[in-house]
Parts: sequence; C-alpha cells; structure tokens
Amino acid sequence: MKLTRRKLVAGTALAALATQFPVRMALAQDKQVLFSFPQDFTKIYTFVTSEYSQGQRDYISLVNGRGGINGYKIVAEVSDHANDQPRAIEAYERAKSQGAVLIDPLSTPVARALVPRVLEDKINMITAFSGRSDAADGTVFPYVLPMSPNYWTQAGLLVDYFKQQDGGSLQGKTICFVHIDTPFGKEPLPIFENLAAREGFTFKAFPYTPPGNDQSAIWPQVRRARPDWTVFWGAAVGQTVALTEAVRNGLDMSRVSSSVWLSESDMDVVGRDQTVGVMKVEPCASGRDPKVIQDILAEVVGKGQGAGPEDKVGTSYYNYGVMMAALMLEGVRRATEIAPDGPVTGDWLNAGLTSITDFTAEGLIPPTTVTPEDHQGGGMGRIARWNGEKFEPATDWYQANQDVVWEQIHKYSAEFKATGK
Amino acid sequence: MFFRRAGISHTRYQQERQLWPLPIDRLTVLAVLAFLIAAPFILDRLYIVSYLLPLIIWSSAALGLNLLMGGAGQIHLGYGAVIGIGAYTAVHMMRAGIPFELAMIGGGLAAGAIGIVFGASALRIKGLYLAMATLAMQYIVDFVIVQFPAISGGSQASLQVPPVSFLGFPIQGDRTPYYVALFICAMITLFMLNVRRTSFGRALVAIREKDYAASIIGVDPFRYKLLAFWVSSFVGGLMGAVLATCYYRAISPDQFHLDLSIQLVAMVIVGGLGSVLGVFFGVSLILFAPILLNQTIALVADTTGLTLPMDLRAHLPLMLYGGLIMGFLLLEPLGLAKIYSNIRNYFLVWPFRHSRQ
Amino acid sequence: MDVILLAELAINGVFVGLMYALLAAGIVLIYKTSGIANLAQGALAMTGAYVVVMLAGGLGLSMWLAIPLAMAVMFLVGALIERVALRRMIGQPVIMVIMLTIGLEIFLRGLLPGLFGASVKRLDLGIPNAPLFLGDLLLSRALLIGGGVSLALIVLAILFFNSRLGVIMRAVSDNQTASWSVGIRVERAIAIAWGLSATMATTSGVLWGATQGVDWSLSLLLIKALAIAILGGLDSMVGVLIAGVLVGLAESMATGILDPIVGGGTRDVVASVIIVLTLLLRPHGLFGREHIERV
Amino acid sequence: MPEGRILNCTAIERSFGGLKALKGVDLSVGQGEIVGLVGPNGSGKTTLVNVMTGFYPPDAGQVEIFGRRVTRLAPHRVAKMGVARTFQNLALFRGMSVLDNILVGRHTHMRPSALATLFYWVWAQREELAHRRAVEEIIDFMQLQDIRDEPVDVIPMGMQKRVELARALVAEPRLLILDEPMAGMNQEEKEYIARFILDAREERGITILLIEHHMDVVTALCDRVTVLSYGEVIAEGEPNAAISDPAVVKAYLGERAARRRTGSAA
Repeated sequence: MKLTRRKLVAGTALAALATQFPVRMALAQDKQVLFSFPQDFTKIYTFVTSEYSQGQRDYISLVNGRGGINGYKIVAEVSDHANDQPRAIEAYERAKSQGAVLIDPLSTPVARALVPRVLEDKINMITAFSGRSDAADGTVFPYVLPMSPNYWTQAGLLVDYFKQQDGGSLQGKTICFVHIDTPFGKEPLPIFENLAAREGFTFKAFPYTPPGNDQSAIWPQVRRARPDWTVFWGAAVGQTVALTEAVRNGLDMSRVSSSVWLSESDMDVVGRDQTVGVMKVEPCASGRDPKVIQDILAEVVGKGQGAGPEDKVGTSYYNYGVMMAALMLEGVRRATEIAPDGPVTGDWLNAGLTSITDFTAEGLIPPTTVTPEDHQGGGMGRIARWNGEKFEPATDWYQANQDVVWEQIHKYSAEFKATGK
Repeated sequence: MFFRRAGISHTRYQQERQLWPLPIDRLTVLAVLAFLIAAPFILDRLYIVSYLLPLIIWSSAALGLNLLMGGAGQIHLGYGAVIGIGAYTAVHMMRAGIPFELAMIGGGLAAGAIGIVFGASALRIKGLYLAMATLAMQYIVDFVIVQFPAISGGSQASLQVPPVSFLGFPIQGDRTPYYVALFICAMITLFMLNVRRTSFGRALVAIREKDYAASIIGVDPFRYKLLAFWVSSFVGGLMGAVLATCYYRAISPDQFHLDLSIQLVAMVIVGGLGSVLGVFFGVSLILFAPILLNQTIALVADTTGLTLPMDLRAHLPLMLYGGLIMGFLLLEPLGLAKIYSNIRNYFLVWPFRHSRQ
Repeated sequence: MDVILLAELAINGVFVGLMYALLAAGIVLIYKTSGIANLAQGALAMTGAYVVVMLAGGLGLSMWLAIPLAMAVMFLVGALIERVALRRMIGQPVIMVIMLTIGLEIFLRGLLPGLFGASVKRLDLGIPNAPLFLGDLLLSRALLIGGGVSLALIVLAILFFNSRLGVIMRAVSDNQTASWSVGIRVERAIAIAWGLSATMATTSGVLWGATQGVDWSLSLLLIKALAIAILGGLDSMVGVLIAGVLVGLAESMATGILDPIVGGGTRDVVASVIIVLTLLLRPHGLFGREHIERV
Repeated sequence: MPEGRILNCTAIERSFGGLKALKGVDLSVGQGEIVGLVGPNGSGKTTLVNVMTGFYPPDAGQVEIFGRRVTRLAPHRVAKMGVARTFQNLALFRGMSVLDNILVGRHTHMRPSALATLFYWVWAQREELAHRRAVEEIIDFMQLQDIRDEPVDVIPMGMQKRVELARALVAEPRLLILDEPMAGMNQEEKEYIARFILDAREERGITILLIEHHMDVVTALCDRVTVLSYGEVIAEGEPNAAISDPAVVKAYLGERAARRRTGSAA
C-alpha cells in the first residue's frame, strides 16, 4: 500500500516534470513572436477575462490565418494567474525564459507588481484598463504600455460630456462618485477634484467596501445628495449592485454613468429594460458591426476555430480584447517594418509599439497614436448609452481635459522616478 | 543500504541529542544543502526565481506559523497580516535609508509587537474563538494598511523596494536574492529544529497539550503563549521583509490578504502540523500543484487535442487546492510528514519489515 | 444630520441585517448540534444560488419550482457533506475541522464557477425595483421582502427547536454520548442539521443573488454571518436574530456616519471589530451559554 | 505534630455556583511527613488540592506553603516554590517521548529562552546536557530505562503513572502532592508505586500529601490522615484510628459501593 502510494506520487511528479519541456521545443521554430497572456480567469477579473481573452485569441487566429505579419506568426500563451502574485510572477518568469516579448496580465495588482521586473528585463507589458495610470508617461515607464484611455482620461471624458449636456457649464451642479474602496476605485479622485475646482461643480465621493455586494447604505445617501450626475466606479459584482441600487433609489438612468467596466452581461443581471439610458465610456466600438468583427466571424468563428462561445463575439469586453490584440499586432507590423529580420526582442517590439500612428483597426477603435512619450495612445474615447439592446454611441470619438490628466500623469511619474514608489 | 540503524550506538548524551542521529540522515541533509547552494549554477534561472525562491521564502514563513500552530497549539488565521506588517515596516525603513539587515530586524520587531496584541486574545480564548479573533484581526490590519496612504504608498498603493544589499552583497539579479533567502531560511530552519530539543520548545508543547499540567510544572502559560506569538510573529515579520526585498520588489496590500493566511495554514496542515520537514513538503505541494496542474492540462490539450471549457480549466487548480486540504485532513491528518516517515521507516529496516525501529 | 436619511439607513440596516442573520442561523444550527463552526456556509449559499440558476436557466424551470427543488437538492448536499467529510473528523483538533470547512469553501468556489461559468448570472425573483416612497422615505422592496423572508425563516428555526426533532437536536448538542445512550441517532440528527443549514444557505444565496447576481463572491457573505453568529452567541438562535439586527444597524450607520469621516468604506471592518470586541469582552456572545473553553 | 510546617491550610472555603465544595477545611503537613487525604467520591479532595496549588483561588481561608502565604498565587509560581503534583487523570504531554516529558519537569531549574534556542550549540547545549544527567538519575530511580525513547502515549497505563511521578520528582520538590497515584493499578503495580513513595521520602527528604482510595495503602504509608466528607474534615490523626472513627464509617457506609470498598480494604 505504502509503495503503491509512493509510486503514484513519483509518477505524478514525473508527469509534472515532463510538462516542462514541450513548450520549449515549439520555440525552436523561427519567425515567431511570443506573447504571454497570464490573466485572471478565477478571482477578481472573472467578469471580463474570458470574453477579453476570447477576443484576443480570435483576432490573433484571424491574423495568423491570413499568413501572419510579414512572415512572423504570433504565438500567445494563455494561462490563469488568479490575481495571485506568486503565480503571476511564475508565469512572467516562464514567459521571459521562453523569450516572450510582451505580457498582458490584465490585472491592476499584478501589473503593479511586475513593473520593476519589466523595466529591468525590457519586456513590454500591456496594461489596458488596468495597472498604473501614470504609466502613460513613456519616458518613465518605457516598457509599460496602457495603449488605451486610462482611468483619469475616462473621468475627464465623462465630466466633459456632462458639461456639454448641461449647456456648457457645470457651475453649481453636483456630481456624485460612488466607487469601490481600493486603489483602483480611488484613482479618478484627483481628476474629479481638480475639475470640480475648475468647473465649479460640487463633488461628493462615496466609497464602498470591496467587492461591493452590499451597497444598500450608500445609495440612499447618494439620492439625498440630489446629484445632477452620478458616476459609479467599480468592477464585477460591485457594478451590477451599484446599478441595481441606483434603480431602486429611483435615480434618473440617463444621468448615471460608469467607466469602461460595464457590459451587456451586467445589463442582463440588472435587467435589460430597467437600465435604459445608463452611460459608459467606450474605448472601442461594441457590437458586431465593425469590419474586424465581421472578418473574425467569417474567417475564424465561421470555420469553427473560435476560442469561445459564438454568442460572446461582439460583446463590449470581447471587442476590448480584439482592440488590444489589434494594437499589439500593429506594433509587431511596425516592428517588422523597422527591422524586418529582428532579432525579436522586447526592444524590437517596443520600437514598433511606440511608432503606432493613427491606427483605427479598420474602424473598431479611435485613431490611436502611441509615441515613446505618450503610451496612452492619445486618450480618445466616446460616451455610449444603453438602449435596452446594446450600447449606442452618444458622441463621436473625442478627447477632453487631457491637460488635467497629463498634469496628474507627470506628477505621479515624477514621484515614481524620484522615490521609486 | 541495508538496515541503516545497524552498528550505531551513542555513548554520550550529546551524540544522542544531535539533530540527525543517523549518519544516513546527516548525509541526506548535506546533499540537499549542497544541491541548494549549487542550484543557481546547474538549473535554468526560471527554476530559481519562480520555484526555489518562493519555496524557500514561503517555507520560512510557514515555519514561523508552524511553531505557533504545531508547536504551541494556537490557531492563527491572520498570519498573512503579520507578514504584511513586517514587509511594510521594513520597506518603509529601507526607503528611509536604513540598511536591509536592520530593516529586516525592524520588520520582525514591529510584527512581533503587533503579534503580541493578536496573542493577547489567546490568553482569554482558544480554539474556534481564537480562530475567529485572528481572522477578524486580519481584516482590521488589511483595512488599516489600505486606508492610510502613508503606509500603503499613496494613491498607487504600491511601494518599490529601493536597491539594498545584504552583508555587502547587492540584492539584485537572480542569484543574490536567492542566496540571501536561502541563508535566512537555513537559520530559521535550524532554530525550528533546535526548538524541539530545548526547554523552550518543551514548554511550548506542554502548553499545547495540557496547559494546567504545564503550569504545575512551573511553565507560565501566559508567558509562553505570548512568547510563542512573539517568536512566530517575529519570524513572520522577518520573512515579510525578505519577501518584499528578494521576491516581490514592490509591495501592495493585496499581497498580504486573507488568502495568504489561509494558504500558509493549508501548507502547515498538508505538510503535517508540528513537523519542520513537513512544512517544506506542504509548501511545495500547495505552491506548485496549481501550476503543474495547469501545465499538465495544457500538455494534454496539446498532445491529444482534448480541451476543457476555459472556465472549468481555469477553476481546476482551485478545486485541487480545496481538494488537497480536504483530502489530507480526511485521509492523512498527519500530513505529508507522516507519509514520508512511513516510507522512511519502511526503508530504514528494509528488508526486515517487522523489526522494531 | 438628516433625520430621514438616518431613518432610511436604519431601516435598510435592519433588513440587511436580517438577511445576513439567515446565513448566520445556518452556522448556529450546525454549531448547536455538532460544535463545529462551518466556514463554508457562504460557499453553500453560493452553491444553492448556482443550483437555482441552473435549474431555472439551464432546465428552463419556473423560478417558483426551481427554488424548492434547489432547496431539496441542497438539503441532500448538506447531509452528504456531513456524511462524507465531517463525520470522520470527530475527535480531531478544532483547527483541523476549521480547515476542513475552509477547504470545502475553496473547493466549492472552484467547482461551481468551473462547471457553470464564472461570469455573473442573473437570478430574477420578479421583485420590482421601482422605489416605494413613504412620504420622503424610500423603502426598497427587495430588502423588505428579503428581510421579511429571512425573519420568517429564523422564527421557523426557533420554533423548530421546540419541536420533537428540535428537542432531539438540543439533546445532541448538550451531550452526544448521553443522547446516544438514550437511543437518539446522533449522526442522523447532525446530518439533518447540515441539510437544514444548507437549505437555509440556499435561501440566503437566492435572496442575495437576486440583488447582486450569482457568482463566486456570494461566498464572501461568510464574514458578516460569522460576526452575527459570534455576537449573538454561537449556540443561540434568538441571539442570531437580535445580533443580525444590531450588526446590520451598526454597519449601515457606520457607512452613513463613519465613512465620510474616515474617507473609506468601513462596512467590513465594522464586522471585524464586532467580532474582536465580542470575543474579548464577552466571548460567549450576547445570548450564548457560557461553556466556552476558557484559559 | 512535628515542627517546621510545610503546608498549612486554614478554613478554606470554595463553592461552584450554588454548590459548596469546601466548607472551612483545615489541613497541615509537617516536614518529612506522608499525610493521607481520604474521603468518599465528591468529598472535595481534588478541589482542596487545586486550591493549594493555585488553580482555584479560595473564597475564604488561607494557604501557607513553607511559611509563605500562597493564596491567589498562580500555579506556576507555586511550582517554583518547590511544590510538585500529579493528577488523578493522567496529565502527560502527548507528542513527546518519555524522556522529554521528564525533562519538562526540570523547567523550573532551567533558563529557557528563544534566543538560546537559535544559538543552541553556544548557549543551550551545556545546560541541556547537565539537566539530562538529573533526568537519567530519576529514570534509574523509577526504573524507566527501557521506555525512555518511546512516545508517551503508547506505553501502558501503569508506566504512564510512573512517568508522571518521575516528572514530578525530577523537579526536586520539597512538597509532593499525589492525586490517586494508584488508581486502576493491580497489586504488583501498587506495590511498586508504594515503594517509590517511601524511597522518595527516605532518599530525597520529600514531604508528601497523598490522596488515595486504597485504605490498605493509606494505612501502610501514611503518618497521619485527614478525612473529608462533603467539604468538611470529619476525622484527623493516626491512620487506623481515623479510619475507624464512627463519623468516617458513617460517611463511607452512606453508599453501598463505598461500604464494599472499605470492607475489603479493612
């Protein structure tokens, strides 16, 4: 009995060791660019990751299916880090050993933890809608690339939109901000506070305890503050609960908004028809209309090579995934144009990524320009409203209040540079 | 090879009280130590930085918890917070220019001081109630760290560890952090092994087993309970500093949440409560099982084309983690240490399996 | 301070507290019969809610059929957990039993999202969200109904303890060996306690799931339930009821009054402070019997 | 009564809830005596010992040990004064070997420190080995050589009692309190323990307070006995005389089971 158990253990250990090798052998083939996508499929980011990852993988399949980029194939290693830093670090170090030139952890805590490593190892880390907002400053964070409107920019867009709607002035108005009480939730505070001073509106913040499954004591306070506009800022359960409580407290849905973290499935949970009018910030188009999504449907999903359920294609988060994959691959394309024969290194890809100019992914995303200084990509987005079926754009792509945003970016990046915070 | 105990007789108390009275054990220890020292030169760096290093650090921390739980019999579900206190104290000290060696001690002292507060509740309550109290304290410490930007590091809630050195060696790259952690781990391991053969350790066991009987022998239960909390918190705080400096390099509050506390308790239990060697086994299993499972699934998918739905695949490690905890408690409550000692005892007397050990 | 706001916070607090208390009642039920604190109670609530969603969404059953069915299923699940796992742990140190329930919690948190999908699922009870105004005072129907159902179930649980089966359970909790010797089937009583507890957890999961949607985070309800169970006294059903109201009120008031002062969400920390203070000042809780292992 | 009182209890009262367990008990033990404490079950013997050794503070009355008032002193402080005791239900430390169990008994003579543990070879080793010598003497005295390295929970009950006695003796106490050391033993084992108790007094000069049910043992070993019933002293003095005191006979005859036991003992 003892011996059989021992054999079992030994066998398992051997099998486990054996798994260490195959990926390495695949590396022997040349002309490929290795991306590492360790993401959180099981803990905090479950609400977004599966759709986001599906979009990324489908887009990469689309490009690879068309023969790759100037002779290079893209290989993406997807794994689960469960928002757990040791596992994320393991995944990162593994990716580094295997020669990955880009990592997309899609998690704010993981991204923050990896910052010192990527800066040292010169591996490009994509921090779309996550990580440090001040990483937009490419001079301080050369290898950290958000390439998407950061939270400060999103807050700036929202305030500007409110101002447009209220006839060009927010003087004397009240904006309530209900946010999850984490660094991520607190991040937009300085932007709102600065803009409150500049535009003359009253700003009130209401933090709720993560993950925010009970906000019943928050929203009566919000209602009683009689806000002209309400912004709720959280993720996952916190978002749906916030929206439900907003409905229950009878707030006017057309004056309630969130960040990029609102999706069709949130609306399903709250009730599609109860939330008509609610706003979100869109970094890219949603739905199946954009040409890229049509191409994916035809060339990837249509051939049965889709990475996930077909009905998820075209959701907001799916399109975020496509958007980020498109930007990464545009970076690869630029890199192959700058140095066609590589060598494929972090610096090689970095040069490509930071020379993306007016890229729109055939209409999916606003014109995006990434430079060595500006890693945010211009900070354009739009406001969309839920119409009961889908998110409908309420504005064109535009940018707003970037002066305030960049003031913050420089302030914090300077602090990072000075004190290593 | 055969009957490894044969021909060994001790003639002095000192010989008999050695850490490893059998020559075969001393040989094994030396071999493992030699391997660990040579590892950075013979293994791929990946295995150093993301396997051996966390293994060493987590084991050292779990040893601290093991002293408290296995040694003194006190439950602690807030050990992650203790480690966090040490890490934050040490990092703030290093950022103020205090050398790593002192900051490390400072982290340990701060964690020890607050650990005493945790422990004070153990003077009034025990068992389940102590578990609840420490659980609640974990939440309170989390709250305090997050709520005070002065502690957590401003709006980004992230603190980078400045470049520091240990005994003159700059802690950077892949090797130095590993050796620093290995050195500290060796010290803590020696300490924990020695505990079992000194009056201090015996007093702890006495408290654990029957505190009324301990007190009539002259062991002050209050003093030793607090001392157990103090020592284990000190080790936790020390390891917090090492964790931050040698492994994370930047700390944020979520590194020290309840998950870490539960993970450490699971490691100690899966390894075998009270066993020093078991801790290393437990840490290896809990730390690496999810990673290996992930890779095995990926391998199966690659070779056989058999794929699992993404959600199921992603959640399998979590099930395995929970399953491991339950499985060990139900099938082998004494943990991996017991399994190891069964095997060892079998081979010690092999082929005479019925000999007395 | 705005009186109406205070009143609203108080009313919300009481009803939310009752909803938490329902989960705590399950913990108390198990503790009363077997002396085990079930830290997987939150995960059981999550499991129950998932089962409802699967029965309703997956099999297309109506909600009013799915919920009773799920409660029956969960009764069996609870009894099964006791039979397979907890019964073997008799005589083991407390820490082992606590860890077993934590292991179970982790396992369930992996199993259900793994099998049925991790994204948030909708669970619609058909309670209208439209606000209900009482003068200037707003009442949330969902909270009223949730709190009401919880109150009814806890009262039922108290009555149950005076029924024949309840008397048996009380006997078991008082002295297992003695119960054995007078012919009470202790194992069966404990298994029933687990089954009932899982059923109550399911109700609780459904009520919370209707507000927040169903995903793993339902298991986080545990800490509140624990605070209530400890404040009330781990072996007192009446204590749960009163502690539930108190904790709900305290949290709601803290959110309204403390948050602006601290500048952060104090809600969860209130529960923790309640646990610590209770344990230090009155370890057996407000209504528990004083037979705690003391030093 | 000999000079140099070791233990002196005066008017000890103690109640639990409504139950008065001790109602003004007086008891004294002189230097070098073996004093028996007997009485039917529930008469308060163990409670009295618990009061003496600091487990329960008395509601009223005084305890003096070696001429010092120890009322309200914590048990470990009483132990430090040179008092050792054994328990009615064994109180050995599972998870340690016989040797380590006895070594714990040396606690009051050692200077345990966490730091010394880290630097074992420099600070702790010499002390450990010195005390090991004292322990080996007791092991020889109690004839425990064979089972020295066994885990304490696997050895037979009689041996466990002996280990507990060894643990008490190794502390080099001046006063030793034995709470039913022979409960559940056969005749041979009882004789062994009786021998050890006498030797402990003869060779080590230890004063002994003995709680015992076996009347043959009590009359054979003790210089004096004190008889308790319902928390009161009902007889005191030379063993044979005290036991045949009418009040004592009555107290024991109250129960049929008790009568059988005294009958067989006499």
